[in-house]
Amino acid sequence: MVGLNHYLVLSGVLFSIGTAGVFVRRNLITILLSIEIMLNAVNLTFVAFGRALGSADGQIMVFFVMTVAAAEAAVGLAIVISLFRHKESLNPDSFTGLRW
Amino acid sequence: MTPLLVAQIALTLIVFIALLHSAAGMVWVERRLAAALQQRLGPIRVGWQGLLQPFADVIKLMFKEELRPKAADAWLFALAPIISATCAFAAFAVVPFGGETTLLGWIPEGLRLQVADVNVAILVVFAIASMSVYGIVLAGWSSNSKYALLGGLRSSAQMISYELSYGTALASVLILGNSMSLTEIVNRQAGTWFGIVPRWNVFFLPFGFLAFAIYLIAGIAETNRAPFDFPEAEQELVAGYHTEYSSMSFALFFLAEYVNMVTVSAVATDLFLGGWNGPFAESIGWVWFLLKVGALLFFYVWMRWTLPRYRYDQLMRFGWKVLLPLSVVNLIATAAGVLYFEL
Amino acid sequence: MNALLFYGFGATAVLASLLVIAQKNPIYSVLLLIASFGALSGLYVLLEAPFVAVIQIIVYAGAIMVLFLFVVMLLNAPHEDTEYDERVHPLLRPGPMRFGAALAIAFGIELVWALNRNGGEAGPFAGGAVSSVAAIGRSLFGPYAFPFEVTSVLILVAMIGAVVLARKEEP
Amino acid sequence: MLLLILLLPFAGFLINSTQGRRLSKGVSGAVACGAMIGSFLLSAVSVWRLVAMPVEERAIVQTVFTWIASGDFTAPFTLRLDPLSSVMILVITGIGSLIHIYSTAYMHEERDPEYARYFSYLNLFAAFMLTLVLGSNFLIMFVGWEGVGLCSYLLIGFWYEKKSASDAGKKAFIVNRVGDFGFVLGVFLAFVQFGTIDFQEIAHAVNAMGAEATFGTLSLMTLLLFVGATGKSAQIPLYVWLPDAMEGPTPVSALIHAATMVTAGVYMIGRNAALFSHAPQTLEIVAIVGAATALMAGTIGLVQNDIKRVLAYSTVSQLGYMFLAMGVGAFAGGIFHLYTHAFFKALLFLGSGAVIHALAGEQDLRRMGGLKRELPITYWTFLVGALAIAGVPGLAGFFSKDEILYRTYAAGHPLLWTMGLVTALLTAVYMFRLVFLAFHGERHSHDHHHLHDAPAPMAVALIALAAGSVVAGYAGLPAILGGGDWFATFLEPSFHVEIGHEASALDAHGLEMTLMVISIGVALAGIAIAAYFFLTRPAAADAMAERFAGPRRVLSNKYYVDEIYDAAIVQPIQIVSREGLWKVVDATLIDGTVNGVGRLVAGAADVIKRTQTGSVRAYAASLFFGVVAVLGYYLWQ
Repeated sequence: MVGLNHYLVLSGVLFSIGTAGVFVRRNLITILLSIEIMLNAVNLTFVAFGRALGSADGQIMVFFVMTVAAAEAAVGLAIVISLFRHKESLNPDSFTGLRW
Repeated sequence: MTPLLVAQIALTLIVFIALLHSAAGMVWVERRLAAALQQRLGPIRVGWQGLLQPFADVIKLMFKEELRPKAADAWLFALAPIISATCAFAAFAVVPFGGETTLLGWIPEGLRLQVADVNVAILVVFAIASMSVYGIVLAGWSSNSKYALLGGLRSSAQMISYELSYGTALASVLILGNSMSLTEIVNRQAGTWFGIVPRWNVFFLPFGFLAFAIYLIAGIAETNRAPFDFPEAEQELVAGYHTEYSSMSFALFFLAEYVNMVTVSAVATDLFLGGWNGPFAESIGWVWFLLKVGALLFFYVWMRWTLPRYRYDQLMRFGWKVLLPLSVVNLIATAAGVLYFEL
Repeated sequence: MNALLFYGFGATAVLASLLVIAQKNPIYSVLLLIASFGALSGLYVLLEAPFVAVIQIIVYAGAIMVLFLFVVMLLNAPHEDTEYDERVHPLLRPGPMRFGAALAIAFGIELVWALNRNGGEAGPFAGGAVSSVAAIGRSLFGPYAFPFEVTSVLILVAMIGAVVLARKEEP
Repeated sequence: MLLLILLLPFAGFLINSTQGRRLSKGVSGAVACGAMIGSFLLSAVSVWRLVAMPVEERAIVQTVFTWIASGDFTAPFTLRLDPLSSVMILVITGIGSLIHIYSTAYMHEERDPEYARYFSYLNLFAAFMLTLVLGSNFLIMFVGWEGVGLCSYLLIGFWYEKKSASDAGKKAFIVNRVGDFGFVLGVFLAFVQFGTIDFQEIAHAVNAMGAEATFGTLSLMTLLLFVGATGKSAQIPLYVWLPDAMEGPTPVSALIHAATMVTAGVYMIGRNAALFSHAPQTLEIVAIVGAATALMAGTIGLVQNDIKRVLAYSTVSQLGYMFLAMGVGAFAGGIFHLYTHAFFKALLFLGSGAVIHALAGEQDLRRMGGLKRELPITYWTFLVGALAIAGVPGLAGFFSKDEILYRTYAAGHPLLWTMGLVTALLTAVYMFRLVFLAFHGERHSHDHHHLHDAPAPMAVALIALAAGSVVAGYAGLPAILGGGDWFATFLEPSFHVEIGHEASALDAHGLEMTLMVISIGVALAGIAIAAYFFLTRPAAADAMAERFAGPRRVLSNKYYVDEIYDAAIVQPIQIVSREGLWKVVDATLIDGTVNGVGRLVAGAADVIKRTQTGSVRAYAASLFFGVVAVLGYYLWQ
């Protein structure tokens, strides 16, 4: 039977995939997408725990996470656009001019 | 196989086929009506009164060559019309179009005239509507043509903008209906006020009517119909996002547009016009439903051939600065009204 | 039935997510991510949270992902630059980046290890689920009213920030 | 109800300040006037209801909300209408309405947005002034107190493009700050002493105590409050802003700097009559300051040539009277004078405004003259005002001024009485000098061929105020003239004075009569002197000026007070700020510290920056490495 642990393992795998995506991709948009994967993995654990504990709190946390994700996507993409205007590139490693 | 299951499957098939034919029918209706409005005859040669014209069109489209621009993205180019059509059909699945019936005692449990009964039906409609943006955007992008791309970008901006008002108008009805299930919302609209005025949400003045107006306007924009048909504005963009499409994939877009119209009208009927409520609703409720949907569809066509197209900036300004504030105010006022009168 | 659906949706989600980070073309990444979200939405239905499932589609697939798609189409820079710039910092060579990927894998293993070490609750869910929208709404506007209101401010700030950032410089 | 009284003008302010740019003059003027008149009607109804109550219970209290509740300290937003505040709101809204009406004509040459801005300030002022008088505790009063100060600043500097006007506004604001500082300290002390800032509770608490024999806490508290009053009500030493405030539009001078705001200090003392009457030392000071201010301002007023400045010094002088009354414990007398003064001083200002309006901005008395024929309405109403302020029997000023002088004498202050009497003489002289110079004699300037008398809205206000100046005094007709002193009786419950302070009601009708005759004589003498010097024998005036050139120069320069303040306060502060605070403390110490810290960080960063790649992913990787390591460590255990 499928139980809490199954969902948690699935979530862990998704989170790791997201993390790996942040490191291996060299495209700002894909990196943002990877972050969305990580957020969704966390959402899954919230809902799963909420189901296991019989409480609505897990689902409510998901709404908050979604709000934050929406805000993050909006601001992140706006930054991506203005970066792209400057350098015609989406490679995060081409924006190192602020390091010192 | 219980009779209920058989009936359910049959119902699903009937709805699917009916939707297909409604699209064909709408093409004929639209062309004849447009002709009437412009004082000409329209298609009358194929079949009686030109009734077979849509089928002739379909046959013609089927035999045309399937063209694809060389630089197009093959996968997405093929996927886009499928998404469009799928979303159009899927949304109708949760729309109820009649009360419970036993089919003359054949099904004792009672059959709901609805493909799928979901308790968050309104949200499902909304979710699927929001997914249908992808069909158009991908079609526009994958064609690798500037007209198509512009059409796709325009339409996605337009649909996202009007989705807000659309959703807010829906929320007003949620408050009035106190439920997310379309069936329950319809059931609450049974009966009359003062014995004459039906208890339809649209007559719940002024909130219901305002919500209805907002819903219709946003719905027209959502389905990319005139006067908001920017994605395919012929004069500017050749044919917008489906410029590069031909043959059956073009037909799918066409189909999606008309099915979307039907879905929006059907949802509007359920939400605002009392669904299948009317005299003798127990036996012929679905007839009332069809009549109301038909009236809304007529309104759609009428609008298209009466009003000129807006300019794009006007469209955006109207959506964000007029419609959205209005719908938000209406939502708040509805909530306040419901609280105050303890409805 | 439920188990079958779980494995189906789970596999879809994992596969789609893997492909998201394996794609070179961001458009495909976005579309695959939508597929992944669809699978997650199915999982939410299995977890008896239909409201979250629908909201997942409306908000993530219907709004956030459209935004991504929009930006990808707007920038029209589908392929990431793979050529390697010699002048970059020593720490930025591909080697260290592979190290990052290895870290991610190690982290996944650790998580699974941690879950299994404590035995975990392998059994099915015991208690009842809260799936009614009314209950969620009551929670959201009751004990969570303040955070809820704060998120509206957050969204407003994000919106203004996005407009300011993405605006073209006026000459 | 009470809340509505002050919300109406506030609504007018909101409309005119936010929508004023889009409104035409007619609309914004109508909004402002409508708000004020509505407020006046509401006030009248409220007062009517108040009067209908039995005497002991005369108070309408409305608690709007609890504003501050912190520990022992609570400050509810409570409005309280009692006899004292009812007089005030009637004066504010009544005269305020007339001045609003007057302004619609007076300000008509402004551009539309400016016009709306003017009315928005005026309405805001009314709202704050009503807050001040209706507030039931010090904090609410302070809100109004500061608010009217703000509006005063805004309106004095209304023509902000004129340097002198914006300077005058700043001067008023800064001088008021000095007073407000004292006021706030007084309030703090009151809270420390009584544990409350509610007027009623303080009055009850203080009535349980005896009068302070020596200079103690109560005296200090009241003295600090009085410092606030000197700032707001232009008394020595903080009166210097009021004459400069005449840079504002004339109706503003009439409303704010004559009729209402400047009387806030008097009102405040009246409101805390119980407190003040328990601090006889302070009362002594109040009386002396009041008398000295009255005399000093009167002498300065004699030689001013600007029509509005004469009136300004006259205002300062009359305020001095009110404080004199407060100081000798004649609280009702002071408020009575406040009330009559509001009528005739507003009238005089509006009359002078009509003159200025007719002469297209000319304010110099020496260039006026002979206006009597051209401006009949203005002349006759102005004359009524001048007679009233001079103390001619039968008019408003006579009753109130006489009451104050009598009470001063009765309280055993013959010296102060003499000063008051001299001031009364001076008042008559300078007022009629003004009348004769402006309205009689020959026309000096012939630039204006067609002088227009006051247009309808201005005429209405002038006539209404003139009527008020005639009849207002009969509300407090003293007993010996067959009246019942109703005004004082009506006000008495508001003062809560439960100390045998003014029990000096020596049955001295004969004395009162004598004093009355003396002051009538003085008033008539003053008018006669003015007539002699400025009407019949102008040459004699020049001769006098020649003979007393020294004192005259001192008076023309207002006793050099501005110069003394500049040398004693402004310059030292500037020098200390520039040489000490800026060059030493700021430039060397603070900047040095800040720059030193900055340099230290920069130096350290120069070393550490080598590890920075500038790549987000590298940073994320290092962060994530930590996560994996920590998690791994705990799992290992």
